[in-house]
Amino acid sequence: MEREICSIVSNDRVAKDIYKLVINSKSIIKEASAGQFLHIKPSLNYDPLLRRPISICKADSVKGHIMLLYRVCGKGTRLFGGLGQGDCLDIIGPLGKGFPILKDKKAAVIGGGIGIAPLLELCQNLNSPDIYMGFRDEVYFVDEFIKHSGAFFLYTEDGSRGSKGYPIEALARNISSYEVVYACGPKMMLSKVKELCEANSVECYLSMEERMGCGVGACLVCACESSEENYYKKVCVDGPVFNSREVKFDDRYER
Amino acid sequence: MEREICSIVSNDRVAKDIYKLVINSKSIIKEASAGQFLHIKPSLNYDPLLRRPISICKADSVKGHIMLLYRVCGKGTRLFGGLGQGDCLDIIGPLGKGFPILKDKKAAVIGGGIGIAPLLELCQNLNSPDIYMGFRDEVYFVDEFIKHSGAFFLYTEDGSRGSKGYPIEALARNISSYEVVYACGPKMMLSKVKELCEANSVECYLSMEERMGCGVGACLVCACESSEENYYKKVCVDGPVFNSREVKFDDRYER
Amino acid sequence: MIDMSVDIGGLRLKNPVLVSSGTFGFGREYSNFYDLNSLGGIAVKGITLKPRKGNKPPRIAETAAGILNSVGLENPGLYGFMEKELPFLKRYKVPIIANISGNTIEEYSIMAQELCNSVDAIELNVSCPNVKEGGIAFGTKPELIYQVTNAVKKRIGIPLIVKLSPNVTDISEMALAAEGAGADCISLINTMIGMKMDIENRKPYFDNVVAGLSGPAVKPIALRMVWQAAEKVNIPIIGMGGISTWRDAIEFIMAGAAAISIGTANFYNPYAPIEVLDGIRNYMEYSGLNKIEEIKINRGVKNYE
Amino acid sequence: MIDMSVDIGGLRLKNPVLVSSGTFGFGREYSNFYDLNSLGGIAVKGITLKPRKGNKPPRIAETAAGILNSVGLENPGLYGFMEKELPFLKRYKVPIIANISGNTIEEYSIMAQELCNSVDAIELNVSCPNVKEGGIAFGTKPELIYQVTNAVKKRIGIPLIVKLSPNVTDISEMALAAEGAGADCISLINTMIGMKMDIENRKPYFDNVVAGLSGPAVKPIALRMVWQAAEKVNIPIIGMGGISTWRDAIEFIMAGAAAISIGTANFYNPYAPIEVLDGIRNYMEYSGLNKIEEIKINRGVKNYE
Ligand SMILES: Cc1cc2nc3c(=O)[nH]c(=O)nc-3n(C[C@H](O)[C@H](O)[C@H](O)COP(=O)(O)OP(=O)(O)OC[C@H]3O[C@@H](n4cnc5c(N)ncnc54)[C@H](O)[C@@H]3O)c2cc1C
Ligand SMILES: Cc1cc2nc3c(=O)[nH]c(=O)nc-3n(C[C@H](O)[C@H](O)[C@H](O)COP(=O)(O)OP(=O)(O)OC[C@H]3O[C@@H](n4cnc5c(N)ncnc54)[C@H](O)[C@@H]3O)c2cc1C
Ligand SMILES: Cc1cc2nc3c(=O)[nH]c(=O)nc-3n(C[C@H](O)[C@H](O)[C@H](O)COP(=O)(O)O)c2cc1C
Ligand SMILES: Cc1cc2nc3c(=O)[nH]c(=O)nc-3n(C[C@H](O)[C@H](O)[C@H](O)COP(=O)(O)O)c2cc1C
Ligand code: FES
Ligand code: FES
Repeated sequence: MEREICSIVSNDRVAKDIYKLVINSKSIIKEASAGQFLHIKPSLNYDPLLRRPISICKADSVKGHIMLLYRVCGKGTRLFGGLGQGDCLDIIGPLGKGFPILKDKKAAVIGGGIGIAPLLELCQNLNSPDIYMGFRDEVYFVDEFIKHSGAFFLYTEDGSRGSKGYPIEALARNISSYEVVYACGPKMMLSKVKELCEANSVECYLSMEERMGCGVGACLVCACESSEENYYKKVCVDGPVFNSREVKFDDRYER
Repeated sequence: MEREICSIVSNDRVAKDIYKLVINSKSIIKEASAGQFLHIKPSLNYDPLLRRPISICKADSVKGHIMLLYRVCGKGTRLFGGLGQGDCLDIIGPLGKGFPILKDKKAAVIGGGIGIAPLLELCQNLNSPDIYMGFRDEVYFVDEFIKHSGAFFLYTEDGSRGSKGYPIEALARNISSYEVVYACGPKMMLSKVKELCEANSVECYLSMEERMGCGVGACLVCACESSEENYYKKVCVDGPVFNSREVKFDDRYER
Repeated sequence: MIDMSVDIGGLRLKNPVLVSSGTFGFGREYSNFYDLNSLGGIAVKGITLKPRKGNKPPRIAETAAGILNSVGLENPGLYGFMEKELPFLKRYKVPIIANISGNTIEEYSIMAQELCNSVDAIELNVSCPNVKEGGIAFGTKPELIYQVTNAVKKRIGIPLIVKLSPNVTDISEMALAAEGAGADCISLINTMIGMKMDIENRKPYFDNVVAGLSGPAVKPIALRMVWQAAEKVNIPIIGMGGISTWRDAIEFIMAGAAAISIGTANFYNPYAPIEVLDGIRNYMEYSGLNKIEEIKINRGVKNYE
Repeated sequence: MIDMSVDIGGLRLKNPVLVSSGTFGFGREYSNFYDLNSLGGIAVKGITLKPRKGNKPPRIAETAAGILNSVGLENPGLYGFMEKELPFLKRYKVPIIANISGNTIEEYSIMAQELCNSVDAIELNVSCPNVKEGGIAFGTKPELIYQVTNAVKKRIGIPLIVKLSPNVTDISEMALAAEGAGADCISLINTMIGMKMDIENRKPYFDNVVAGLSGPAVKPIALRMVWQAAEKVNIPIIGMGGISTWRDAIEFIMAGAAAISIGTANFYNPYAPIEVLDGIRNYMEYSGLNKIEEIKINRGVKNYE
């Protein structure tokens, strides 16, 4: 865990509100692994105040480049969107527990929307997992994933690309062929993946999101409902990746 | 008085912490005159919160360009310094009372440091006034002024360019040759110019600074000691340019 | 059909967006930006019986997402206001709220009585020191709020708004005191007491040492106080404190405010009141709401204290 | 020779920079960034007698230059803390301040007594509801502050710090109550009560409705309260509330704080305490000051109230 001032190599729009950011890193990259995240300061002033958690999408330790994929959705990410080559970012990382890389198991990886971000580094490290992906309408980054995939299933909500619907539908059909499933995306999707895997006794890892303060385990604000009744998990240090059996989805997420 | 979103033509560093900013303006420029100021939002977020007052340095109504000269000295001006061509600024202006243009009177113009900013448009409008200018060390923008000047007196505190000392010294020697003096710069200088002119019965206009809230006369925070005992002047609407007889310098400024 | 009008204790406003005392002068300044008749109402700069010169500069400091001000109630006095400022505002049809400050209950009463035929409502600024009580602010003791409200209420036939100070332990106690004494409406919050040091000169930055904090920084506190006051009183509440956008305004109305007021935001965005108004209207349209009151949330069975 | 050490009511710290309860866990997390022994002291996460699960998420919202938190005192309980967390911190030489919360005076007393042989000072978090008094917060009534301080003081032989709540009309009254009851030091401010609405879902954003506001937004209020408390009490004050830079720290020390504490700033800048410490040292060198106490300004003859 380090603080590093990272300069920006490039920051390109890849779809509506979606950007690919590449930064230089000397120290953070040394420990970076799939599923971990960076905690990035959006402003030098006090508004916005807090760092923003963004997953490591790809780490190229040879070039010393970390690639991030983010969606502009509020104050902080809007500021990220305005940055260009040569600008610097104050970053803490790598933070959290990433995905366990189970190379010998037949794996499926499922991602929804911007939730695909932490999955690229994962897919690179697995042995050509089957990939299930869903988007609302505009599709991005799938070519990067196809390179590392076995079978590839693409869904859009409006049917404009791939099949119409959600990737969970295809995963449900094929679930019996997998020994492990990795997932990141909307809570609704994660909750269904958990249910599906547990019903079929398939090992399952979910990357969770919760609003963060410190990002390092000190403030206790990133609480996430755990399967044990009497305490919460901390997304920032116990996660963001959890074995599906460790976490619980409460009704709040079903909205 | 208008709000206008102005795009930036150029924003160039002209000396240490001193920048020349040129913006496009359609509406504000129509009413802009020497000595007035613009009230510029430094950030889209809430820190920094308030607009920053910056004088109109030159207004080119043919091209529709307004030139500003500013010193980076805090949160807001630091953000200005980071802007580039094509970025936009949210501006209110032109605000305040500018310099009365007394073309028929023999005029001296005296400026210190960044206080030269509002004087360029003034000098352009006068008939080659004598110009007195002082800087701490690095000298900037004097060529622009020399074009419009009669005699030109340059001083630096460290003597690195021009004469060593303060421009008030030369003005004091020549004061009897002027019918009007215009000044902008540190309070210390303004207070001496006022004293000098009044002792010699020379008409005198001073451009004053005070911290601002609204910039339009509504909040009463830009109070400046007036020669009338029982009320303050508002720098934003009664000024920033005052006849020296309207204002008073209290001890606070002598520090 | 969307009806934007609201009632603030007997005064009907055509929409719920007011502008706050001390941040809008006497209206002249912002009339250069838009038609003042678009506003729900204008609370003018706080008036005292005698003219006041106000505090020595500096009078403002920027803080993180807020400002500290130390204007010290500079104003032309009751008669100066009535002669020099009111006629301008009278040219508009916008309701005028006179914000008054006194050192004694007598002063408040005189001012209210003199003004009540010329303005649409009186707003009592009770964040002033009560000279007779050794300088303790009227707004920090329920008994004092009761006394001043009650005294003024008896003298006037127009709606009386009591503007509460947030510098108290229990805002609902103050709200209840105002209501009990006959206030038609309460407004909150006034500025919070803050301070800044002048490090270079090793002294408090303001001559008066303390100053009033306002702006987005205080919004969460203001919203909480409106929520708490609305829990207890039945008279309408004008919510303010850091409101800058329509989303802020909706939060206050959801929490129980009948109307909202824009203060500091006027300084950084002169069109803030108009933008907030448009935003509220769009929100209502989008949400299928027809009346401002429908924005208020149902507190349900939960005990929210 | 610059001496950075300060005394906070009998406990000597090697420098005046502490970290605040609830923002620094039990120290482990930030030990990855720097040597904890560089700090003046560590106030650990607030402890209760029994373990607490804490509030339902969401537990944080960002506000303008601040945050609202609703952690709800999640902690492993007195014995969990002593067994599982304290041993790690004991490996360092940094003074440990145990921050304790209770529902009754008895609970505070038991905890203080159990802890007083293992930690360097006890900090009473009096922003908790007093169950016996119908849930009114201890920190809002001088009598309650007096009672709980007095009860705890009698049971322990180590310095007792009383951490005051800013949600009161008159902070100096609370400070005097703590001092009168035997507190060795006071710390202020705890979080301010704030709120946020979830507009989309038409309900308060936090399950608990209100939440604690901290960060740069509250700094002007915190500084004013330190100034006011320092005017009245003679025991040392630990100042906190939005401190992010050495300049903020200097403002608090000028206003009368004997030491300062970094809270929310740890979240956006894990090195904040170290940077503040270096800044204070540089400031002293530059200003030719040799002791922290020399930073305090002379209030002179002026009546600053
Ligand atoms: C472990 C983790 C990894 C993430 N990885 C990515 C990624 O690779 N790419 C990406 O685009 N987004 C990612 N997110 C979500 C991203 O952090 C938020 O979209 C972002 O913080 C929003 O900030 P904002 O200022 O634009 O929005 P605002 O709404 O202005 O943010 C306000 C506050 O809410 C928090 N917040 C808002 N949305 C979320 C959210 N969905 N999850 C957590 N906090 C939120 C912000 O951090 C901030 O504190 C990740 C979140 C977590 C927890
Ligand atoms: C009428 C007028 C015209 C001006 N014209 C120019 C100009 O042409 N070029 C230029 O470089 N500067 C000019 N200034 C000064 C300029 O406004 C300040 O330097 C600038 O606001 C500092 O902002 P900051 O955020 O960088 O500093 P900060 O210190 O972060 O500012 C904090 C607050 O103090 C105010 N402030 C700080 N310094 C001053 C100051 N000297 N005068 C007034 N308010 C101040 C800011 O506006 C802000 O509200 C002018 C000031 C006034 C009043
Ligand atoms: C410069 C300034 C002057 C003010 N003067 C008054 C006043 O005269 N009377 C009054 O009741 N409130 C006064 N206020 C308080 C505001 O009306 C408002 O209650 C407060 O600023 C909170 O709202 P805001 O955060 O939107 O500004 C003043 C506020 C500011 C910033
Ligand atoms: C997430 C969080 C948890 C906190 N928990 C506690 C606590 O357990 N006990 C306590 O006395 N104060 C607690 N506080 C208050 C801080 O210690 C501090 O008094 C307050 O945040 C103001 O300082 P700051 O603005 O520098 O954060 C907490 C604050 C935050 C932000
Ligand atoms: S974000 Fe602070 S504990 Fe997880
Ligand atoms: S800045 Fe508001 S009156 Fe001048």
